[in-house]
Amino acid sequence: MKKVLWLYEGEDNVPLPQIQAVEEKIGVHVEVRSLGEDFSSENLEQVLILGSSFSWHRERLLEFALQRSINPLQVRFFPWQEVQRIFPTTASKLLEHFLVETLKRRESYPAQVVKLLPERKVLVLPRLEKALQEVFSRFGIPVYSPQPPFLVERDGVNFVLSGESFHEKVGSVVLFPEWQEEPPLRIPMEVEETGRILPLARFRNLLSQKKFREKTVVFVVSPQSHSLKDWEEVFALARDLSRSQKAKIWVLAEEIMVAAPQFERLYRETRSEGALFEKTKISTIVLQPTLDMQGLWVEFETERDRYHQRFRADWVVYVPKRSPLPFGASSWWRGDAPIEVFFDLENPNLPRFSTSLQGVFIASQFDEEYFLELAQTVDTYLTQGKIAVSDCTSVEEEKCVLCLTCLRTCPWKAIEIEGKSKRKRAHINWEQCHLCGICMAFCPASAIGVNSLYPEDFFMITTTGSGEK
Amino acid sequence: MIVGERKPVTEIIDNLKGYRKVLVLACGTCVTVCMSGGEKEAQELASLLRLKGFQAQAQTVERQCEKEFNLQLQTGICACEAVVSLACGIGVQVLADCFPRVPVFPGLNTTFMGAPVEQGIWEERCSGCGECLVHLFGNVCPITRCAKSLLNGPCGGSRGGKCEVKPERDCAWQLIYDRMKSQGKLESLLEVQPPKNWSFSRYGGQRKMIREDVKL
Amino acid sequence: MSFLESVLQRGIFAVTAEVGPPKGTERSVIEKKCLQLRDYVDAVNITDNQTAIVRLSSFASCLIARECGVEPVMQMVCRDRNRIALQSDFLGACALGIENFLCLTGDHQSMGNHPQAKNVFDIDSVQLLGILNDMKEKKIFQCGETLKGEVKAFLGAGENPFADPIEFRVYRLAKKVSAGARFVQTQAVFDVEMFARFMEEVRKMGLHEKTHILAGVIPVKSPQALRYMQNEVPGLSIPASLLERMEKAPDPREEGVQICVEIIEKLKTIEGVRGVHIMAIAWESIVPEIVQRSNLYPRPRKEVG
Amino acid sequence: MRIASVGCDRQGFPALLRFLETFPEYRMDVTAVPCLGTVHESMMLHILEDGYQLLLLAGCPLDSCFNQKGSEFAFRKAQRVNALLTEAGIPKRVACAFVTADKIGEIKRVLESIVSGQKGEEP
Repeated sequence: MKKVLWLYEGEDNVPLPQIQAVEEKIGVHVEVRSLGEDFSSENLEQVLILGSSFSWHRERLLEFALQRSINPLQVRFFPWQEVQRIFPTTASKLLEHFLVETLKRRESYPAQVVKLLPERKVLVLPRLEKALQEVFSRFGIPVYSPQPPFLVERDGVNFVLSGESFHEKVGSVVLFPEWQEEPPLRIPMEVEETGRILPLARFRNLLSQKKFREKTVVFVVSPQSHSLKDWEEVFALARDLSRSQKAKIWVLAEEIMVAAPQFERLYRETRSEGALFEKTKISTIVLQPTLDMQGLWVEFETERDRYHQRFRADWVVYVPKRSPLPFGASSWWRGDAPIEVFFDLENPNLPRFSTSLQGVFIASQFDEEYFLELAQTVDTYLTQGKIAVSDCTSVEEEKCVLCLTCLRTCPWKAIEIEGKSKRKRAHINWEQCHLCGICMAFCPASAIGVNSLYPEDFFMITTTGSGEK
Repeated sequence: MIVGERKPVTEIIDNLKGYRKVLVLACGTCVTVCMSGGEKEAQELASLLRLKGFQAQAQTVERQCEKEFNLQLQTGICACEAVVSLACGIGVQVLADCFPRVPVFPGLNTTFMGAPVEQGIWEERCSGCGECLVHLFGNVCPITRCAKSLLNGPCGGSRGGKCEVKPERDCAWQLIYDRMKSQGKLESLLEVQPPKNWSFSRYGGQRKMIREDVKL
Repeated sequence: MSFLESVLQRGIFAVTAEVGPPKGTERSVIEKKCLQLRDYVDAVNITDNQTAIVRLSSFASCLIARECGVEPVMQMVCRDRNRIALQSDFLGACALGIENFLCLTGDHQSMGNHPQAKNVFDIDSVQLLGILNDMKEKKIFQCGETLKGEVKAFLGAGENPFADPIEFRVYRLAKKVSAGARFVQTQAVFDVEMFARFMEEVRKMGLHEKTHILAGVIPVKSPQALRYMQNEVPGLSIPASLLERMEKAPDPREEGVQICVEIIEKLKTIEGVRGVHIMAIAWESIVPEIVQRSNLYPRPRKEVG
Repeated sequence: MRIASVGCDRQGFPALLRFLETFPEYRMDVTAVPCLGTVHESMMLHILEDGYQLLLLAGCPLDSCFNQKGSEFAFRKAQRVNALLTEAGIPKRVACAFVTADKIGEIKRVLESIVSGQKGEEP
């Protein structure tokens, strides 16, 4: 029979009595061991792992499973600490319930683990820096950067690049585009002439020379530059100008970046200083010089209520949009859907360097430790690869009505249509699926199922007993 | 495909006054694709009805416009007091033909034959006039997409490529003009279109197609 | 009050005839027919593109008829005009002093000479009656807005007692009456028994008090014509006996007239029948004779001016 | 009143649990989903059918949802369900709170506003 482990770490208090109770109840032996121990000698193929904490500990356990190619579905958690605190009375009952449930139903998870390790080779586009090459060689990763023209195609977790002379299979692609900075909106000649519109960098120098008392300053942040630095600076400038010099501040952007924790605070402070934030389509902002050429008329439509704004600004400061200089591979497609790969954002939502396309990394800076970091990321990706559990998402062929909704709604472009004529069906690509389950929610025929990496009987667990406020 | 909109819940509930056991019947074809009468919506409506104190069940038929598929539900349908069909008008009628004794209520307003222009937006494209002329108009059907069904448009109300009747709607004739221009076939728009023969359309009364060779 | 209305009010057995406008512009045709009919009928129905064949418009023909001193009954069909046009025409007719209106649904265009036409049927005859009645009584348009000025109108409807489902016909008539039909002209009666049964139903529902029912009659020239009507015209019941009689007869025209007169005599005896409507299509010249022989002559005089 | 709550694994669920710790006066039943985008109308209604007056959806801030639009989708769906419920005259609601794992005041605010709102409805 399978082995059942309860892994604890540090000073987790392991709920021994409950476990024993359950052991007697259904006659399963649960080994309680520390995560620190050395499991290398044992065969953990068929093991069921239980953990006691739900927060950071969970990641550790998943990592643990990942490295030993254990089906993540075999790793289950019970937030013992939290549940104890929240439902002190019913906690142990809940736990027992959880144990019984999981131990009883563990057979129902066929542990088909496919380990897809990418080729240990990297393609660098458009051209290869000497420094980078030697950094990669330090990690023992061969690097390619052949002369165009050639074709890059995805094949499983790998990329096949084929030119007329060569045919290579690489595990990962590193994009090193040269970024060009340009204003996010069209600036007419006459507006340019006023000299009242300038990029953030130039404005920085201006701060010391000019006075902004009672002046109106407009910051225009282009959607392509969600770079945290820029945002931080914009927030700071906006706050200080309006605080110290009573300047009237507008910040116009398509999305206002508050994801990073400290930004929440910055944003609120800046608001409280009286700076105005407006979401609007940057490309639709219209600029006109005032008659005295001492300012600009700014015209735009707020996204909230489609309200047409028009006011006079003394200074318009734009955070330039950074777009890659076009080169051979500047657009990526899956089927006929373009994939957003080129955004140089340190978006806290995405891991560093990574793009929405698994195995494709993007870099922008040219210095030693930056390279090192990059190389490390790529290395870890190549060594750990990706565990694909074949029954995590499923498309019920006979239910699918080919409405293409999933294809359109999937944020990761992970879905494509496979098969011929009437047999066509939606198919979810593992390399890209992030298990968000959005397709499942949208599918009108409820043909898509996502058994996520988390116990789906969680609801039952926390609901028992504790109802009333 | 056929596009429908769910009727107001209140209306459905009013129709169901006096019935307790209700079957909500989804249709697995067009209305599923246009997200108004598929399994999801059926489930939704069913639970709403349950919350209103009905004994509601939800089921799905592949195509309600096929007798055979409906008849497979014999037992289920005869067990309940009333059926709310989320199929298009066609489905509702066929279903009612199959079970003449069971009261069947439409849960949908069948709106038009159309296509999804983008996720969540459907637009009418054809009004089944029975004599297709789109090739004359750069494959934009003026009968459907022009508010006045002009064959020799555009009318005086086209402004900024939008229709005077509904400013958010594109002027069909603007589209036609642009398309033909891009195809370099503008001169073909110069010839006067004769009055259309509507006898193939609904105006000739209910229509019927018979293929002798495939009949039994 | 229109002359026809007054006649019916006074309880005189009314006589109306039918005149089809020409397929062209010669008004002389209408004038001729009207002059023939003038002293023998109380009012003349002017058909509105009957059987969906394009003719001189009913509206214009009505005016011509009035000039000839005949009281017109303007027929309005829902096939060609939507509620907007119908209401406006109605207003126009009232303004020009036409007082009798007969609201019909209208034959389908596929029977006529423009089968490719798009029909309107925005509203049906019952709704049209309702709308016109509202304009008359409540002074409002269908949309609810009010209209200015006097509306003198005597509204009528058609009804066919012989079409299926027979048993429902009387209820449909009731609908029309409640919608505002002050007089009703029926489809041509050949089978008097059947019509009598229908009238029985009508009396049961007391409709004959609420509205004036004019039974339709058609004088037939020839057995062929009769057979044609039996086969082609939907909703006409023609007893076999009549057919025989026509075929046997040495002089079909005379026989046809005779039959017509007999039918009228019978109709007079049925309670609730307030008059006859003689549809001598393309044979208007015979109407005076029929009227005389079924001793409905002389007709009451129009009070001059 | 009985409250059920669904939280997304990234922000919502941790926030919910932390919320329940800090404000023990609130009792609600919590469940986790990978992303709020997973929650669809019939699921919401099913939960409400289980005898809850209020379903609280807690997810990442609208403009920083890991799955780009998950929270927004959920928000729109919730609005739709609320519309249906009001239409059908059912006094149950679905509420959304967009939180980060450490910012739980939002949840309290939402709950209070809902509760007071319902108080307002009842004469």
